[in-house]
Amino acid sequence: MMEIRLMSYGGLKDITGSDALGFAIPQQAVSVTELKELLLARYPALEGKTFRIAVNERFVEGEFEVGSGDNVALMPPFSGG
Amino acid sequence: MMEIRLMSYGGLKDITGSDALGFAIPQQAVSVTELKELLLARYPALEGKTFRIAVNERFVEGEFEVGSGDNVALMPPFSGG
Amino acid sequence: MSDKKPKNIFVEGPISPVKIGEDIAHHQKKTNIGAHSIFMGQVRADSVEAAKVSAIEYTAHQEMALSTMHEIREAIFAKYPLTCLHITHSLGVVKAGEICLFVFASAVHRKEAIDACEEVVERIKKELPIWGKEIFAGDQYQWKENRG
Amino acid sequence: MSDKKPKNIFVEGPISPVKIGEDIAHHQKKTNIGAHSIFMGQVRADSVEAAKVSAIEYTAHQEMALSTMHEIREAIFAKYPLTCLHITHSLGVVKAGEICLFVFASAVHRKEAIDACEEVVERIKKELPIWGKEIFAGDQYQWKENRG
Repeated sequence: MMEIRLMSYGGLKDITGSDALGFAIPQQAVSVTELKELLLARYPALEGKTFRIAVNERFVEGEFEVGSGDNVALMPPFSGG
Repeated sequence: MMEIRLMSYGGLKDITGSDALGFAIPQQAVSVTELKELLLARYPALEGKTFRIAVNERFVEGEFEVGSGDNVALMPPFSGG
Repeated sequence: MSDKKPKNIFVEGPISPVKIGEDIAHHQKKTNIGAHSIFMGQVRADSVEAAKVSAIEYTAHQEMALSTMHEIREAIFAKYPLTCLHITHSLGVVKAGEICLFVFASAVHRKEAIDACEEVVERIKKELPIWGKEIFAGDQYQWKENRG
Repeated sequence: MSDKKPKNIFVEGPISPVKIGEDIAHHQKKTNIGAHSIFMGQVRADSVEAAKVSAIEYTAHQEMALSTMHEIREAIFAKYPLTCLHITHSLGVVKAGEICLFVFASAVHRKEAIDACEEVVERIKKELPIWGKEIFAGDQYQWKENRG
């Protein structure tokens, strides 16, 4: 059991309901792929959305391991400028 | 015998001595090629200079005929901006 | 010249045209500059179905945006012989007609200034974690998407 | 929009950065604009042997310059979907550090504004009958030549 800090940007904020919240995970550590499954289970509206995940301000994917207290940012395609 | 109005631009003004002057021509009409020869004879420093000729605000060359009262502009390469 | 520490690029609200004029004036001391290239993004009152965009509200992942912008600056200075490069992007609400992005590249010759400015604009649009929320009259909104 | 009659592009002396800021501000009413691309030429204090350029004095064949600029405008509006295009070029003395050329292209999307602005700058340099006389300290001068 651990908690990560989940930050949602752009339109994803409308799905998670907050730009920053604690997100509890039953394991001690998860891969990014596993985290995505947990997120989809908790927020079904994420299904089909395009987004990238940054952990502690670096883009990560696949087997990268997410641990307790990490800052996890969900980022949809950028639209600055 | 006729006179044209000779306008000199950029560095060519330093050669003809004026930005606008009357230029007498012994014939009634000359081609641009003939005019160039007359200009080189009158202003030897034009030799080897790159320039184009516009008559009444249009670029002309070769057999184009220059007549009495025409505005003849001598224009070196442009350097605006 | 490129710096070691990421510079801030964000301002709250729109970018003032008066400020842009002042920025241009400040470069008159640098008499080795021959060419300035500027890009400005302006919020469009786009029509979506019956509604018109009245403003865009910008949010960003600021730390990631600034560190990415720093990398872009370093790459641009390595690639082009620029005299200077200034970037400003709005956060928060920018109304239709107001300026939200200002990129200002200066160099000895025009080609470098023009090419660098364009490349910075393209990279900002693609790489900076910034999001625009298009706001319509009556609290409705949709999330902006950049064209390729 | 393109006009039937050639517009004047010439101003006596340098182009004021304050005026440029005001020009930008005037475009905030046009809420269909999404992108502005600006090019500015600035007089460089180039060194030639021991001497430094202190100013450039511009002269032009004004009638030919304006009619050629009119043709360029028509061609640019035919090629790019621009919202507007403004051009200003100095005549007379412009000191080192001051602005002598201002090209301002606006469009719905950035690509058109950027490409049109660059093309106008290139065509101005190549096609407008304008000459710059580089003035050094102590009345010396040489005639400027544009790089390709």
